[in-house]
Amino acid sequence: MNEVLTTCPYCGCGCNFYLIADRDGEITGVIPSREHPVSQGKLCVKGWNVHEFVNSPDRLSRPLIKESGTLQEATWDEALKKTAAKLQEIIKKYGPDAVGFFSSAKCTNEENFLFAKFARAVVGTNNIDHCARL
Amino acid sequence: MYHLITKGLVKVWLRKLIKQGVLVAPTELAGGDVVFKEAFTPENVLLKFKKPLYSVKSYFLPQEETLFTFHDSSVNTLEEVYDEFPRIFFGLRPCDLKAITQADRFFNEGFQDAYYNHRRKQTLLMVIGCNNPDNNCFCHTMGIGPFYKDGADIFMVDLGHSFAVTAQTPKGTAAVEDYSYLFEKAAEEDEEDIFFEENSALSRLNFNMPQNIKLPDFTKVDDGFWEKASRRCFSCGSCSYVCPLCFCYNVVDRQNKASQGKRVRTWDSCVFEGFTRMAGRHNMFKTRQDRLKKRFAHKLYQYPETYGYPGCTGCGRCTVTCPGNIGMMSMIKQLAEEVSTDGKK
Amino acid sequence: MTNSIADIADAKVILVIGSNTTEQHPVIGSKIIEAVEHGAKLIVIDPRRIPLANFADIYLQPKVGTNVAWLNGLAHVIIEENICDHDFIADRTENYRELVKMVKKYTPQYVQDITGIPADDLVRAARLYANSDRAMMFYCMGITQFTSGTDNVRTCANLAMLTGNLGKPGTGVNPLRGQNNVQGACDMGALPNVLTGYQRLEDKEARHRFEQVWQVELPAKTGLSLTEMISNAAEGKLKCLYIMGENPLISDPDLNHVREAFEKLELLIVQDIFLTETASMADIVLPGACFAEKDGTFTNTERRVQRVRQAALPKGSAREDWRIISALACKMGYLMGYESPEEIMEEISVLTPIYRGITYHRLDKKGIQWPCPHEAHPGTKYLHKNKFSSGKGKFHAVDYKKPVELPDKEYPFLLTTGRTAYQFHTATMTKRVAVLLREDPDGFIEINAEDAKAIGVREGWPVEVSSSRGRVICRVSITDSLPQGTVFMPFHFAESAANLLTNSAVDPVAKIPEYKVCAVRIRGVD
Amino acid sequence: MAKNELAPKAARIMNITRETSDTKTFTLVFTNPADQDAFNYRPGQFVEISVLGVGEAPISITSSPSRKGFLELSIKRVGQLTETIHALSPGSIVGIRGPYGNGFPFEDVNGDNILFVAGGIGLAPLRSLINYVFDNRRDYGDVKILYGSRNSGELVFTGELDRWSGMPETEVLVTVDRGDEYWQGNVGLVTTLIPRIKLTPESYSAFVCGPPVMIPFVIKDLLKLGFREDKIISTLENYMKCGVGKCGHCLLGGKYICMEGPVFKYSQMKDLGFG
Repeated sequence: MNEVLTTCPYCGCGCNFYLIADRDGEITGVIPSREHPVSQGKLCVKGWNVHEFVNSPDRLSRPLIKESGTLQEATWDEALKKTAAKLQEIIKKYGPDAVGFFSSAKCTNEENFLFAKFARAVVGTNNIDHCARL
Repeated sequence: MYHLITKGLVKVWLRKLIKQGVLVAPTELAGGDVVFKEAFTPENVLLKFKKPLYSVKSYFLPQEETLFTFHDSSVNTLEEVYDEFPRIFFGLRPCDLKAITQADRFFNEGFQDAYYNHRRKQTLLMVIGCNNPDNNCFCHTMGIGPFYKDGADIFMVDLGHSFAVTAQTPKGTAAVEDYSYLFEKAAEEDEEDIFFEENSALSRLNFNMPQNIKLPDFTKVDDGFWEKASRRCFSCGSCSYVCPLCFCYNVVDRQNKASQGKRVRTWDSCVFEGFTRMAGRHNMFKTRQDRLKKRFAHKLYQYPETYGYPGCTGCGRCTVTCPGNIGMMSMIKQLAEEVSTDGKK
Repeated sequence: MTNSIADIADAKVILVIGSNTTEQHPVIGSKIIEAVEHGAKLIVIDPRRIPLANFADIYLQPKVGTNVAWLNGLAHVIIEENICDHDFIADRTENYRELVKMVKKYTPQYVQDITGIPADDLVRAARLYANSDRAMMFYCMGITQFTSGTDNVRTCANLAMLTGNLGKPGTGVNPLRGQNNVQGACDMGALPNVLTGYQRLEDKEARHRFEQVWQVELPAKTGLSLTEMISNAAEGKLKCLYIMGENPLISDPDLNHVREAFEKLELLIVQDIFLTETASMADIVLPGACFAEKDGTFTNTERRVQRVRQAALPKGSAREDWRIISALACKMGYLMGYESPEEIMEEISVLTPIYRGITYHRLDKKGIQWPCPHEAHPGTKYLHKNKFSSGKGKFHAVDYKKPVELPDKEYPFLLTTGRTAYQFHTATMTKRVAVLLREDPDGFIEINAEDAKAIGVREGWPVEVSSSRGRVICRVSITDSLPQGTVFMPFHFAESAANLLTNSAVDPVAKIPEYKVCAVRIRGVD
Repeated sequence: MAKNELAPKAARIMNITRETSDTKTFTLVFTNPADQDAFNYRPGQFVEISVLGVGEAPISITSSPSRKGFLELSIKRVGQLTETIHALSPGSIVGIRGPYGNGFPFEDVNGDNILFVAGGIGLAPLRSLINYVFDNRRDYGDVKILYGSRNSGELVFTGELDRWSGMPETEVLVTVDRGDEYWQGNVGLVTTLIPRIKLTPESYSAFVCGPPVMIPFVIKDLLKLGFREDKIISTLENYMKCGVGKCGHCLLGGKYICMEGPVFKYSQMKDLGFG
């Protein structure tokens, strides 16, 4: 068993808990952190059961590309190449402001930073927002 | 009869015992929290520690436990999964111990639960008398007390410089006798010290709650009491999750895209509305009030009828986790108060 | 939040507006209950009689969408009764006279007529809040999700400034963030008008610093907001959307409109951990990693930057989102050679004054609350200590405006939307947790018993709810927490998506949609 | 090979009878003959039926133990699991474990006249006992069967109802809550049938099964008629999960209904806080 201290992915309280990873590396449970300044040993029911969605069989595990109307599994190389090529094509044809980005309040700061950097520095648009208001 | 082992030698002893199984002992995690953690060396084991937020329940009834696996939904491929790891539990408190011995009864009376029994089969229970109860502790009112030791393989008392150790089962005796060179005999004054430690712990507990506290007749507690209490309930399940004596579970099947499936049982709680909801939404415990009443009735009234003692060890963990501050200790006090107000009426 | 969660224990008065705290921020709700137990006074103002109202000394039930009216009313009473903090107003604020002029007409009786809040109750609440030197205000989407959202927020701030309940422990204006890292996404400049740490795009110096570090010229023109992007897509002006970890096909207002807009796109890229309703529409789906499978940081509602730590590997060939973005940038010819999130955080601190002193090493167990301007700074427990970051605090004199769509003959009920205790946002995660799905398995509409009788439906019966934009079928749940004429629906459930009904009209400044008010009609179905 | 009782055993669906638009009766035989031989049950007991990967649910046995070699379950489509089971065809394998629960105390009513009152799918567990009684006809007195459902389309075992009404010393009355053009029989709740039967309550035992809303009304009427509290036998419809008294879902008044119930005399039900 390995217990990893981390921050809850649900609401903005920012409770901390330990995720319990078993010998196979699968996450099987949660231990609230009593020493954490916000949660102090408490968690809501969502936090208590947070490990379950992580292991859901519905999790995406391969890139998908739509081919004649249906999403087909693809390799990363195919998916990234295609994404890059299509993005470049649209930028070339319509300009960078024809591209928009929805960033995520579920992703980390680092990822939001990179996503914004991608929009601004790589594509060249300020069309970036996230669901702060939703 | 007690033997003494100096604190410096405890880890030497544990290092020997580890050869018989994984050590589960109080350990500090990265965030400063103490938990009963599995270890293959005794290096990080704490000899003095705050009560972990989890009891060792999760080693006997884990938050998620696979009952069996199967492939392609086929009953013929069904394979049971048992955890038969030998484990040495070090640093259990009397409340943890009582929970285990009660679990032994619960999982074997009527139907015998093979999963529990496999986990329990190869365990060594090393209990340390509790000489530092915290503000939420009240084991003394639940028929246990800080130095309760029934069912422990080995019972120990922290005497500062060393531990007084007594073996109570053949397994425990072997664990001491095999390494007798680590121990010396306890002197009479050591026994005095044990007595003294127990009494100071008890007086500390009496400060939390008087030992002779009386619960009112359950049928006389009116619904208003439960209604008021239920307003504070978030129906989050925290109380059940941390309770060493809550064994209710849910059963769910999981299957991945490759059709490999497993049936798991997971912790559940009687405070959830869905716990008793039937198809068609019929529910005998629809309101929070109904559920809270049922929970406390079971632990404080029906449990004693069935088992002769309450369904609570007085560990106080629910007081820490309940977001509505409905801890068992405060509920017992409030219930007790119902008696006195009743009396006035 | 201007203040910290730990401050709740210090507050003498707690004012909770438009936040179902015990269900949506349970751990904060728990601390409020604890504070009340220790003697703090609680005022709850919410159109739904939420569970926290049981603990309130004063509970006010305004009509939905009348926030500015009663907030101005509170200001009116505070000024009229002269229970404001004159020193604070004189030293720290500006535009007070404008406010006085504006709230003049918001007498308790006038407010009662608009909001339904009994005049006496309004006066009592104003006194309780104003007479305390430690009054802490919390609000949530019940303030912001209106076409008047910005006005609501500003009038909330007015109250705190009027009474000097700002810039010290146990006070403040404390919006509760609905998602774990809304705060962080804003901090990181995932917004159309600012760079990290709210550095404005127009700020040439700031922009220049980014250009230096990023080695590229940056666009200066403010971008489109989320709702604008959707309408631009519908108009065919926006050709491509790259969506990371969001599910607008459940979360956005007027879903039929959103779907039409997405259908017009030439390219829809979705990066997510599940095949969400949105991802199913995508041309390319990139599988990301969830919180448990990566390192990084989240910033909570009290500005606490905290570590996220990897406890498991991403599923199959899925990748951490930062790796995906880096790889894609490289394919596009821009080198992002990050080796770890820690390295990204180093760049963030260099570029972001409020994060300058933040390093992974310092975050360790308990995180740091920004602003944290240098490596020795302990972080900031509460903002605006001696002055506002922008100098003086400005009172905003705003007038009450009605919501855009109110009930009429055809659509006689006012629908307000929100969340339940057991599902989260678009339920992508929570519907895959057995106990949560069991507690809240399907969509429902909460209706007052009298209304239910009038419609001819009972507990559990199915009804059709429709607005001028769409219709859904869901189950009736009878409640006494709503007044007649107002109904409530959670928006989590794809099968009965409340956002098929909601109005996409937005606040002119914050661009936030009016999720909290639209007009619907309800009829029983077999 | 399964070692412990929580692991279901394989049973093959031999036959499927469609009772109503949402209820089907499944005939099952364990694939391992030894399992079939070892499977002994009482009327009123239930099994846990599994479709691995979907889940498990308790279903009362509707066949009578007096007819050996198979097992019948009537299953109403109410959720994901039952929907999956409904989609299965003969030959499919499901998992079965059990039997569980106490079953009806048919020995205690030996020699009594018997009144059966059923509502909707509640006839399924009673059918087990009814056929048991007919198969041991000499041990029991007169039999009266009252059965009601919401509408004529929801009546189950209609063929058998006809057969039963042709049995000696037996009266069968059927009603529906809401009549329609296809229905020419009684209309009204099942309680409206009670005054229409002639019986001497002191010589009768009553077995009552049906939806939770029905049971208290029927019991009330029977008590009014003069039935003894310990001669009214019903099932407590509480949510059950594991069947072995461990998971806690069915706990009521400190008792695990799946072990000590679900069949109780009314005199016992009262103590559990029912009615």
